[in-house]
Amino acid sequence: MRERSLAIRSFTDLANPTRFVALAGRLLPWLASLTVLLFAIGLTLCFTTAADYQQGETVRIMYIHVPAAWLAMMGYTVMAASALGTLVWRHPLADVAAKCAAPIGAGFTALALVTGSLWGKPMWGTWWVWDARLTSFFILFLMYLGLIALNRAMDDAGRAAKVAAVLILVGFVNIPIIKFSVDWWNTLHQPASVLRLGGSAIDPEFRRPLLVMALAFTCLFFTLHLAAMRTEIWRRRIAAMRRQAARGAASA
Amino acid sequence: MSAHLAYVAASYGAALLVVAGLVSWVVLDARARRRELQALEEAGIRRRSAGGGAP
Amino acid sequence: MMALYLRDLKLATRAGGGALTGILFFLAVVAVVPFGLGPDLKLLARVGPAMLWIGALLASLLGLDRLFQAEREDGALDVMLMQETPLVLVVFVKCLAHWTASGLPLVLISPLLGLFLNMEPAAILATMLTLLAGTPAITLIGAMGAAVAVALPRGGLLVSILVLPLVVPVLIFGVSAAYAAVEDPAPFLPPFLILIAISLFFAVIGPAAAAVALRASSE
Amino acid sequence: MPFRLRVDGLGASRGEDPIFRAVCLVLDAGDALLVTGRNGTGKSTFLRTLAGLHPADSGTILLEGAADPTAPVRESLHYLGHRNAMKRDLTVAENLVFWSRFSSRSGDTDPTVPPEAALETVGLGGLGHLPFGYLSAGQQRRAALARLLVAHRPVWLLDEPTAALDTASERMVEALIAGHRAAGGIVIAATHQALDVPGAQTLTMSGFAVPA
Repeated sequence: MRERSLAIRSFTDLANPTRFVALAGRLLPWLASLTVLLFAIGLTLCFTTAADYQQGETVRIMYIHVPAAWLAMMGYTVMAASALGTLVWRHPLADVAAKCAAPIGAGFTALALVTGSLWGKPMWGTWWVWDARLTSFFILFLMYLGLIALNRAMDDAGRAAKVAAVLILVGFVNIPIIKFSVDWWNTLHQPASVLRLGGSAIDPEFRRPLLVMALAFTCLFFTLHLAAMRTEIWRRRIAAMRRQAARGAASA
Repeated sequence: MSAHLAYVAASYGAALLVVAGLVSWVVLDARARRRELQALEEAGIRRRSAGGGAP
Repeated sequence: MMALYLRDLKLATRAGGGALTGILFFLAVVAVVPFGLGPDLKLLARVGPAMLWIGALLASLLGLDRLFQAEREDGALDVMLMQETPLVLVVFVKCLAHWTASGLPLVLISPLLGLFLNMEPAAILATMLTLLAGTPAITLIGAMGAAVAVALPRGGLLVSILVLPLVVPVLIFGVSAAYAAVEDPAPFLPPFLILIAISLFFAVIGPAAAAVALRASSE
Repeated sequence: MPFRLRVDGLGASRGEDPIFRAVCLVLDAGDALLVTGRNGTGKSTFLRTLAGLHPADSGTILLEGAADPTAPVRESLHYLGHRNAMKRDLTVAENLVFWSRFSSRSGDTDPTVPPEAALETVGLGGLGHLPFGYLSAGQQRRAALARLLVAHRPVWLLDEPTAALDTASERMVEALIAGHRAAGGIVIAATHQALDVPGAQTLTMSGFAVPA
């Protein structure tokens, strides 16, 4: 994902963890400031636009809920791309990227679920319905958590990465199947009714803050991801140095 | 409407909580790792690729 | 003893520990129920307390088999058997640490799952309370099973089979107390007090039995 | 307060098979005993029986002159088995601090070594911050030996203490044993390697019924 957003020259730089750490160090302050700026603009827009005549103030929840949901799906896409990078091109940073995207993606998925249920309570009168979209999202959340648990359970980072990559890709392939089956399950039990909400056209009045917020959240995602990747590289370096310390003491 | 405002406030609160949680996790983790790295380097342990002199 | 408690807590929460797995298992089990039953909110609300209880029961049995087996495999159990500290106390503290790491989180996330199952606030609160009172009993009973199966090479599943019949009373009183809070005629307090009594009873019996079993199984 | 470990007519069996019978021993403070013999002759079982981890068929084990005569003998023993009793996920220092706290006895007045110093003694100085799982097999064994130092026990039972150790570390084990004996302790070690323990009694296990 990120590779494309940077200059071609830096692709080789990216493959080298040391250069990546340096690059991340230079890039992070800019990304962080951009994120803060976008959030400032976005939040101002969120609260200055008019309330919807039908949904009232609750429409403002959408400005968080929808970007969070997009980011949750993008996070998994980033992980899937990284998993492909691990398995196919054996890119040394791909498994770092995959591992670090999981907690961030899980965070955004949780946010989407929470805001969704906070939106649903005044709109539908209940915190949670087993609607197809919500249910699929809940399954996505479980998949994220499972991956985090898998990453934590393995002490050998390299081996964990390959196994996790397989699981990520199987999950990715499985997403349409899950979506389809959940849709089928849902319509089997209850006709699509009240649960369809704001599906089609969004008033341009609401589109502007939504887009800015989506951009802000995307920047936030990449800032966090980059920082987490840098930390992960440090973590691996520490592990390598500790092993070396143990070996060094043995030869001494 | 005020009841609905509470839901809006709760959503933004939740967003703040999640974002703050993620940011503090990333920052604290980075700080802890950096400190460990410094401690190891002060103890005179060098990485093979960086040191070159190590056996 | 604090040292043992903190060590076990550290082991459970550090990389590879079982605490997170238990919570995820709980989440997954409860999340799968609506797929079996259908998304009928009324039906889900009715079976909610029972589902939460069964999910919590299975999730707390999940990591129990490692409670003593891990100690035995690396030889720490031998050293523990030789101390001045009574073995009963060691077992009790290990159970306490195990419950703190994997039982308490289940109790804490149960309200969230209650929302998924469309349960009423009163039912959610009652289920959480009964889980708080009942999950220690599951851990303490499970410790007996874990101690009995400690010497077996594949004890994992056996522990669950040994323990499940013994925890039936906990399940009965836990679920009935949770339902009593919602359905009017039945009183909440009697089954809840019995549940607490069971927990306290096994706080005494469980560690003692586990200690005997551990002594016997050391070759 | 001189004490003495007295073993009278000790016998044990595994299942139906007797492993050893009527072993009699007297070890005074500062004494050492080397248990030797081929594989499978019951060296480990003998040590485990002494440690109270294996049931004895017959005989008595007494520690005369112990601080609390009513306490079981096993509470005055350190047992180092084949396995190191350390958690891979904890650091070496965390492991040792735990055992030092866990093994400390009420009213203990005997000197104990702080974990850092104990690691220094076994040649692992400065490695306390590493997770135990990062260490090599020999280093792990040395860390396990450090456990003997962080809590005081008058009698050490060592089952193959030099397993996985190199020659230099074997010398270190010999020094540890000598130090413990000089401080008035008793050491019983099962080994098939030639350990240099001056003035040690020996017990050769031959598979069945060994006179001391």
